[in-house]
Amino acid sequence: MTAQAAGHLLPLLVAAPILVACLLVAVGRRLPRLVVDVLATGTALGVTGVAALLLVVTDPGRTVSWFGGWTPVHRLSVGIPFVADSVSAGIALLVGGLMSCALLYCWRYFDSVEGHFHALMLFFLAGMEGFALSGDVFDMFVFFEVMSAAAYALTGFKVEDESAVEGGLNFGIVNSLGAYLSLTGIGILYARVGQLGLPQLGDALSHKPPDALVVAAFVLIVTGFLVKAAMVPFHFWLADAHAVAPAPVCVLFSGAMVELGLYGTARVFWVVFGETIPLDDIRRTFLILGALTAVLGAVMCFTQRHLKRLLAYSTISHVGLFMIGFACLDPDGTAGAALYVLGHAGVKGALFMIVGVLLDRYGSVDEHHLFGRAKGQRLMAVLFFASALGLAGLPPFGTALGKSLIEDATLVHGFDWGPVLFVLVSAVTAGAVLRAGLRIYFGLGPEPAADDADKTKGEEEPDTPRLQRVPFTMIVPIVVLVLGGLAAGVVPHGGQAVAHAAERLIDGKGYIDQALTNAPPSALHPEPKADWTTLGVLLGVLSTLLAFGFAALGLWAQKLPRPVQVVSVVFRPVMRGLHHLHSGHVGDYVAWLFVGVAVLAGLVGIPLR
Amino acid sequence: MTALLVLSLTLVGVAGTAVVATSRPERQVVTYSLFGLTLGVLFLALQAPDVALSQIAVGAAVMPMMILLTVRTMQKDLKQRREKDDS
Amino acid sequence: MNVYAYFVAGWLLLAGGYGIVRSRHMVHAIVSLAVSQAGTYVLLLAVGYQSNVTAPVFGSTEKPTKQVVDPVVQAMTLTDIVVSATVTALLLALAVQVNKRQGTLDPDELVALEG
Amino acid sequence: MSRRARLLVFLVGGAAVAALFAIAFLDMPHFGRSDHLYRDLAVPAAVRHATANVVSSVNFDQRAVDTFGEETILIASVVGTAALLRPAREETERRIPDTGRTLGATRLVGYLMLPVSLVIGLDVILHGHVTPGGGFQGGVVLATGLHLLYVSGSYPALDRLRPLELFDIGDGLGAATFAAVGLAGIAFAGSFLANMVSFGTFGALFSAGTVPILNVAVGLEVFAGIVAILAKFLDQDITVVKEGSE
Repeated sequence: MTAQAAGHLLPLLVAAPILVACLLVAVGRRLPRLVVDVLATGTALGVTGVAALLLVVTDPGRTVSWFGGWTPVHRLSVGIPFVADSVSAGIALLVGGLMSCALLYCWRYFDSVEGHFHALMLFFLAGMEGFALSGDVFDMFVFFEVMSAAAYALTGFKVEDESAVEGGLNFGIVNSLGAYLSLTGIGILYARVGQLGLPQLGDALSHKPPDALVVAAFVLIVTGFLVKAAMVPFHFWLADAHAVAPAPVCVLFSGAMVELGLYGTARVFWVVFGETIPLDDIRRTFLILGALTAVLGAVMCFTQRHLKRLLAYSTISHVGLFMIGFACLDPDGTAGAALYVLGHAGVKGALFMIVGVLLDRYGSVDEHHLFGRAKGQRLMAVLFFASALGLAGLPPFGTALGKSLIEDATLVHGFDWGPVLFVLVSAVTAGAVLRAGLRIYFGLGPEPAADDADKTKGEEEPDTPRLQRVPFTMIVPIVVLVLGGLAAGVVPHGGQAVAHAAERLIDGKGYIDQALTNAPPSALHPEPKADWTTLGVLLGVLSTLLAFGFAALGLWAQKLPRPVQVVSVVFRPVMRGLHHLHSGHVGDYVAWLFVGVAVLAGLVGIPLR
Repeated sequence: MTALLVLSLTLVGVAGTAVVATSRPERQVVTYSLFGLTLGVLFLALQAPDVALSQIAVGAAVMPMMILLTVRTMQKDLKQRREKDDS
Repeated sequence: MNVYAYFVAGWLLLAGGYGIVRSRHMVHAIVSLAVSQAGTYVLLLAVGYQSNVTAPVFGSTEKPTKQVVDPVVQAMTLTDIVVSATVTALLLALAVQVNKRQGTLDPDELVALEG
Repeated sequence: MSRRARLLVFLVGGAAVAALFAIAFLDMPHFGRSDHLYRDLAVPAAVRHATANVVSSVNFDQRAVDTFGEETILIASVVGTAALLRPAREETERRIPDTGRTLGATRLVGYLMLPVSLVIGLDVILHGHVTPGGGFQGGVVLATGLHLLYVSGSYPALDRLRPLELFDIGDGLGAATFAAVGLAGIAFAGSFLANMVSFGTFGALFSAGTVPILNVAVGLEVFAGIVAILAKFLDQDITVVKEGSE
């Protein structure tokens, strides 16, 4: 395939789902439900196929397309480029695959309201694809808003559910404010450079000293992305939105949308700011944010009994871990983060879908209410525990390989706490999931008291009329996702391909030159490590064992001897304070958002003075 | 910087503050449409007639209408709720 | 005076944030968010302004040789205005439903999501 | 948090953000300066494509993908609003009888303003590539004009003039046309959203290539979309009621 023909694939990934969604808007109410399902799922599968083709023809270089034929002259242009490297094409593929699974899962079972649900899902798909591929900072803002607008509506889609609409509202206000701060940063940078394309911006800033304007622009632009990525203290909206959105929507939120925030941060940093702001400065900032997020998410996760909230906090915690991988600012850490994202998307997506099945079948997502009720659901139990083990980082899941690569990278930079943090955080989050599974599918541990004093609220309306038995169209996507999470770790040379992709992502100068002058991509490291190591496997097994330990602790905490229980006297007020902070109050969230911007600006800016 | 620009910028700042300071949404409809108009004037002064046209159409007509309808729906719902509680 | 316009923009952004934080009514919070966004319009147009030149629209009679202000920020602001209107519509729709379910829109009384 | 604590947290964060803004703004090039790199590239590019309204050239030609995304946001919000404001399970829609209560004069104003705003709206759309305006502005004017009927008190008249299914079709068709023109650019001119029709004479009605076509598509989409959004809010106010309360 010629480079030009490959370039045509880029707009297709965005335009095709929009075209089909427009058709659904226009005539969706007249189409039989089956046709709507086939059209939407078929489109998502088609997008997945095109993305796969794009990945194949792009690898290991880049595919560039300047829309409208406005190719650059003297390294400047009035147009907008879409640029695919293996990372953005890989994300396009991941998004398409997750969307196909989610749409198949809703096949016939979700009240679509005249095709509106399916149309929104396809707009959401187009927004994510556009955001991943765009090479223009204002265009990124536009596609950020495309995915946000669709996401707000999808979150509140179950209008009969009081918490669903409230969750959508909190999500919308906090994310929009983040986006407007991004736009402010874009305006500030535009005043200096007079261009909007990422490559032109990077070209203009490279090797200039990072003065106040550059730092402020960077901080503000990434604020919007970090709100999407749910970094502490921008993370509050995520649990609300995940707790209430329909399960198939959560698959996309947790598996792709949140990670896209991180991707946006990485892309903008490497291409635009990579050669002005010193790496050490950024590394320290994002290591701190990532570690904080990972720990806070894990603690909150373990103390939830609302299953979707529990999984949501686990996502926050894992995004913190991905952030640590990116913050290593080297090929190994980045490759580890990419693999971890792939593996996580599979197992977390599967878990959300299984929780959706529980909700449809038993009308609850409360761990205590579901105690022992799913005994004998063998297939679902197997899939649930496989996913939980994947979340814990048991080899050979993709999560384990990604985790081990990041652990190595942190050690290289002298952060000895890296592996400890990774093992503990993945053990705690997976322990919470295992605890819930052991209660629900095996009725292990003492039956929790029926009181609802500490019950956290969230979605209680089933997605569908009560299910008598789990339909085939719901089982297939769950199996596919679990296998996908596994495949990320076992495909031969998969690790090396991802390592090469990571090398491309962090090569900002190569991106700039190829987009502006069609320069050929630089040579890649011939033998990247990016493979299983004994230490990595051992740490993966260790975190899995510890996860069972935490699960047992959760189940039988009351049976511990008295001296040990004293610990909880200290622990309990802290937990109460943390839960109180996550108040569901939009004013609180916005106040913390401003504090977050201030912290970010301090971490990046003050050491540069 | 001309006096017109200084004046319209100041008006925008004041009107925006007034919108935020208006705590009752049914009154915000009025302050918000005034704010929309001041923005429209500012955009004309900044030589942006395209933007001014959109701003006046959206900020002084469509958005206030949506806010007004939202407020009215809420009042209707609250009334229904109260009637139900009374009976 | 050289940066007055930028500071008005910054003021609107912060004032909107203050409005949301202090809000007693979700509709007020949504409108405050729109005020914040108006700050970005002012910033963008101020960035592209040039003193003593005309709008970037030549019409059917003028020759395209005279100096004009930056058209790109105007195009960006147009997009921004559409985003503002549509996001506001979505948020107001959510607010209508919250009010129906919970009978209030005071954030201090909305308690469906604590924890 | 208590209201006091929340305010305190915000004041700390807000003060720091204000300081960040201040140091960035003081570093920025001054208001009213004469060097604008993108402008110096965009104006000649617009002239090359015979587009007298440079803003339209940026919106529908040079940076047309932005506008494509923007129209996608609009249609996604239309669908989202429709989905969120659908009558819930316990609600129904009632029919409003035409009571003829409103004064004849107010109603007359509504009817008279309708053709006026139609003419203005269409003019703004069709000349968007030459004079200020375009599909978005014209579409909003059209939609607002239609709702003058409501303001003047004749909701039933509005309801008759507004077969909502047709507006859904118009909305979808407008957005789909934008995508289709973009894809046609790939087929006939080698890149997405390429301006490929003959450019015509600078400043004439028939000029600027695909810009006026996209303007009309956007005009249709915005008109239909805004009407559909306002209709949903109107329905909530007027026709949607709880079952049993009527």
